[in-house]
Amino acid sequence: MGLDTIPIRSEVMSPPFEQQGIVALLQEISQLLRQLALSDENGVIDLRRSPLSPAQREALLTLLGQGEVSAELTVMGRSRVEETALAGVWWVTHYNEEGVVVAELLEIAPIPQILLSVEDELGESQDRLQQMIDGIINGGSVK
Amino acid sequence: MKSDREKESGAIVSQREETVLQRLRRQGISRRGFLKFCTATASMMALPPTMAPAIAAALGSATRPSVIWLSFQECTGCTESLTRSHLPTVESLIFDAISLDYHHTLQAASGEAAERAREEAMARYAGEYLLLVDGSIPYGDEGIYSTIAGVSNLEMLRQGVEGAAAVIAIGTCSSFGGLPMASPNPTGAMSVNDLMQRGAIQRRPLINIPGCPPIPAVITGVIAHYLTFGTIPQLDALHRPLSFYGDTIHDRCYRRTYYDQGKFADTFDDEGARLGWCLYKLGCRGPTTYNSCATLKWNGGTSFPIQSGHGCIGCSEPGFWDAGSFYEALSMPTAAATTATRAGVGVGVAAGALSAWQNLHQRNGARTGHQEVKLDDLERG
Amino acid sequence: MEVEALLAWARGPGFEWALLIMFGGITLRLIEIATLGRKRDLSLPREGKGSGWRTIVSRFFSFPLLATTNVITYVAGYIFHLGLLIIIFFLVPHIEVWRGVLPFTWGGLPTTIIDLVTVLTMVAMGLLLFDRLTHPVKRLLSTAGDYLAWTVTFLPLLTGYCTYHHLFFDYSLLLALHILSVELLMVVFPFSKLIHALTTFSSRWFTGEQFGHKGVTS
Amino acid sequence: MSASLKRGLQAFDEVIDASVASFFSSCVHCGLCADACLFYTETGDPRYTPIYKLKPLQRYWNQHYTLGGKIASYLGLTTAVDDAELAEWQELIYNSCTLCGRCSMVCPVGNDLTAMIRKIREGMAAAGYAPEDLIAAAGRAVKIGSPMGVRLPALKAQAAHVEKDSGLEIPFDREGAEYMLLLSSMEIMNYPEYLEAVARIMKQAGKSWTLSSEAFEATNTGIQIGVSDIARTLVKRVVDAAEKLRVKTVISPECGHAYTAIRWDGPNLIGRPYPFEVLHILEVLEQFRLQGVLQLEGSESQRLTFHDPCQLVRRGGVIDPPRNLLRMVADNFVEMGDHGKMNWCCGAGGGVGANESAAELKMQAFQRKKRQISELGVDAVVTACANCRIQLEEGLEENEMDLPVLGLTELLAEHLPQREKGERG
Repeated sequence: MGLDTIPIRSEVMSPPFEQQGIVALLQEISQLLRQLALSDENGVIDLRRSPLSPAQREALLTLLGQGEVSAELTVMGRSRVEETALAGVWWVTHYNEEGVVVAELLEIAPIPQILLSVEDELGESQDRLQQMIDGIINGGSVK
Repeated sequence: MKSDREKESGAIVSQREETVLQRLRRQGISRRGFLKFCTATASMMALPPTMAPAIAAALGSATRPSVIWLSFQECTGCTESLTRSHLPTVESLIFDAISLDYHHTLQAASGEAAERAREEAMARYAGEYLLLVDGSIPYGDEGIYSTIAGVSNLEMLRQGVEGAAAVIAIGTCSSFGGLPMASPNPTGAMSVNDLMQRGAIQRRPLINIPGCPPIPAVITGVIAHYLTFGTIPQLDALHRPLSFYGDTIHDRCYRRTYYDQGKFADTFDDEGARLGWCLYKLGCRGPTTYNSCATLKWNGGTSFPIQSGHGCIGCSEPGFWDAGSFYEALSMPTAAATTATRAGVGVGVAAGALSAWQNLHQRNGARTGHQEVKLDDLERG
Repeated sequence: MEVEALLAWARGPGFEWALLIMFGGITLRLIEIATLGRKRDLSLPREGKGSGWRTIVSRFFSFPLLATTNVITYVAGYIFHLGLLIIIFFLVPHIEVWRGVLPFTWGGLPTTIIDLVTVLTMVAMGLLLFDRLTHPVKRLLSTAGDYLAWTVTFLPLLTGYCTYHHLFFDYSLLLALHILSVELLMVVFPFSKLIHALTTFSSRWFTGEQFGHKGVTS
Repeated sequence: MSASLKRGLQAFDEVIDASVASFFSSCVHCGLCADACLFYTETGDPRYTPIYKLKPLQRYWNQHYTLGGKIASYLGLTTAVDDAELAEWQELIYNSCTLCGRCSMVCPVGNDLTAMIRKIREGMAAAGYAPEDLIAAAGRAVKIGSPMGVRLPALKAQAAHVEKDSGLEIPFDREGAEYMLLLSSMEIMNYPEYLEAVARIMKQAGKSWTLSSEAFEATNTGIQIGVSDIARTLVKRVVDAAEKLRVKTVISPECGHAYTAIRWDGPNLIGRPYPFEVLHILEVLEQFRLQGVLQLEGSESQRLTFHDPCQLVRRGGVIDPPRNLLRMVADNFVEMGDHGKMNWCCGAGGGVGANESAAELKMQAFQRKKRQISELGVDAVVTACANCRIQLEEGLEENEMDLPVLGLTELLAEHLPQREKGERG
């Protein structure tokens, strides 16, 4: 007997019903976008703290749509950053090394924090690059 | 954790002086990795996501505290819950960030060596270590019902609490008594808080993390909070961290809309059950149960009981074993209604017969003793 | 811990005591009434125009009979009685209570509708209380028993409403208070004017039979 | 033995039965009975609320016939019914209640309040708190045979007068007659036309009838004052006379309470059913109409309305006959508001009319009827109760409304074919 023979199915909710549940969330996004425009302050919404049903989550994904940018990070497991059809609204999903979601966020920012390179790292990069250059000048190849 | 198990006591010191960030960096974790870790931690701790930088800053400087874990009348389910969480996870990183100096299930050492390790840690970090307790403590008959290395649970707890900076009761048994305390409670089992209240052990800041078992992320979340801020989180009247136990399952349940619409499953295999309607009628304890199952979920965020079609049994609430059937609606009385009603009718018949006898005696007495009212009797004498 | 103990007591022993006292009281009161008996009417009855059974039904609709100065009593009275009926018998958690004590069950109404009905019922009861305090007739007639009956009827509505909306206290405590308030109502029921929920049927029957005997539909 | 609180309370004990217990248990103090009572609606005095008038009986019942009340009394938490309370309540129970029964029709929980007023009067009378005038009337009824003091010779004189006037025989003590006619003393004294009207109708219908020289008075002061023992004595006279004359039917006159007394209360007072039937004169006339033996001619063109006597409609069940009969002769009959079983009382029934201390209140109560009549703009008011008729006449006169008040039987008799007039029966 296969799983598909078990007569369990999810109720397909009518669009108005499932959309009702996410109106509050959409309003929060709108509020954070306004705040970003006014004060350059980034906003984050933790999707795991919002009790969304699978259908509501689907509805939210569909409503926000797919934007132009998507990025994949490999850091302590995978992370996906995807721009939604709304510029400045990013869907960020962090997975652990086993592929389990450990955080799911909507980030309202020009670019998500996790993609940015910061000053420390810039300095570090510069140092390492200088080392490379020095290595080449001082003879021998660089590993 | 393996390194913890195998380390010598000297190694404990040097590793403890490392900050959490240093330790993570040493493990090859980048700035992005650390940020991701902090974000996940904030999400797990139910903190606003904007707190991630604060967590990063705090963990950057925090050192690993010593943790002693004592197990009493328990089933090891709490430990299982923790260790079965997906390794390596963000939670496990938190666990990496502490120095677990005694846990008689997890440690390699056994027998007197193990007990010595506990005593050494207690002496060395007196007043600083975190004491984690799972299982309830038998209090009846001077606690003879459970001993470890000849020391009663009660005595071991008393010693452990003395030097603890704070106590975390893991699971329903240590938080509220749990199964061992269920009626008729033959061992006189008590929770840590009960013992503190009656002065059997000293009072220390106490955090209860009830659940049978508790959600692993909650255990690590509370520890992370302690590591991050050096304080215990905000608690409710039952010493539960508000960030995890602030809402009922019912409040955060994705099936709540069905409750409000009056759509309920009547049996576990009817149309309503298949459509995923509210399980209230099937005994769901969601409305009276304060926990995070509906948001944090179980098995790495896969699901939680209600999502898999079974009502909440309220395992993280006090006295849940004795609160009536798990399969009768919360509003349904646990009373023996028929017996009480019959008894009531019986009492009513007896009292009614007595009262009625007196009534009839008075009324019929007046009727038979009636003296004809004549004209002259209408004027007052 | 106390809250859970209170809830457990309310659902268990408390409910048992309330049932015992309520049914004991009802039995007592009905026996006291019934045993007094009534003399048979020896006059030749008129061919039937009305009867007790008919009056039991017809007095539910006494509204149109009077051009009344007492609008509040009629309108709020109907709303409050109907509201109580709907809330007690059609809120799903309440149906579960009935299922616990009756051998059969029935369907409920959406909770949001019950919520609205509860608000209406409470408003109606508020009006009735106001009327009782201000209308000269009702003020004169009112005794402590009337205010007691009002209070024990209102409390379950209020605590039920708070329980649903999680107002003031946490759910367990509210649920415990709600159940306790119902138990208070149950205990007071047989020994107050609330017994009219049962005796109104016998009263109407007596009157209906008496009027019907004379050929008058009442 | 004189009246006393003890005897009054004992009378309370006697009247309490299952219906009283049920009624008092059911009362929710909603106050709706006030709306049904013209003493409240016309004065606005909340003390005239029907259930309030019953307070002493309700308290007595609660203290002695409920376990809770018994315990409360035992603990001294209640105060017993005393003389002061009954004295205070006398006015409420006798002056402001005509036993009209309207409150019993509107009570949402179905309490028969009027029946309980009748019961509480038993205790009030036994305790010595009946109005002087009613006591005096009861005295005349028992001793003389009529509350107004009408003796047989007076009736005989009236009868002779009618015989002379109409040429019809007024039969007395005729054994085996089909009908025995009862009269009210008001009819004998104030409306002798009634006797003539009945004689003429009987003649036309060809029915045998008689008066009894031993029991011609139909009214029953015992019922009004609330003394069953006296009421029984008065009913017994009629029953004895009817049985002696072996009549088939006793006709109650155009009087309200006389009808309920003899028709509905009588068998219960004497403890057995009658071997004869009791009908109100209107029921008899209705039967004649249906049998076709009541032939009338001509009709009234004036605008008429009918005032329903409470004891006939609500408390008696005689609702349709007056209408059917009136339509035989009235082209222009209009119904009053709330007619039939929900009619408003004239304000003088239940002993109020005979009670001088209620004279002022009775006229206040009449305001309701006055408004009803003036709204209709009628030329005359017809009724079928001598007591109502007097109240209507007095009330209309006091309110300067120049309207005739007619007895229905007399009105019908006026439309008997003329040729029969003057013939000897």
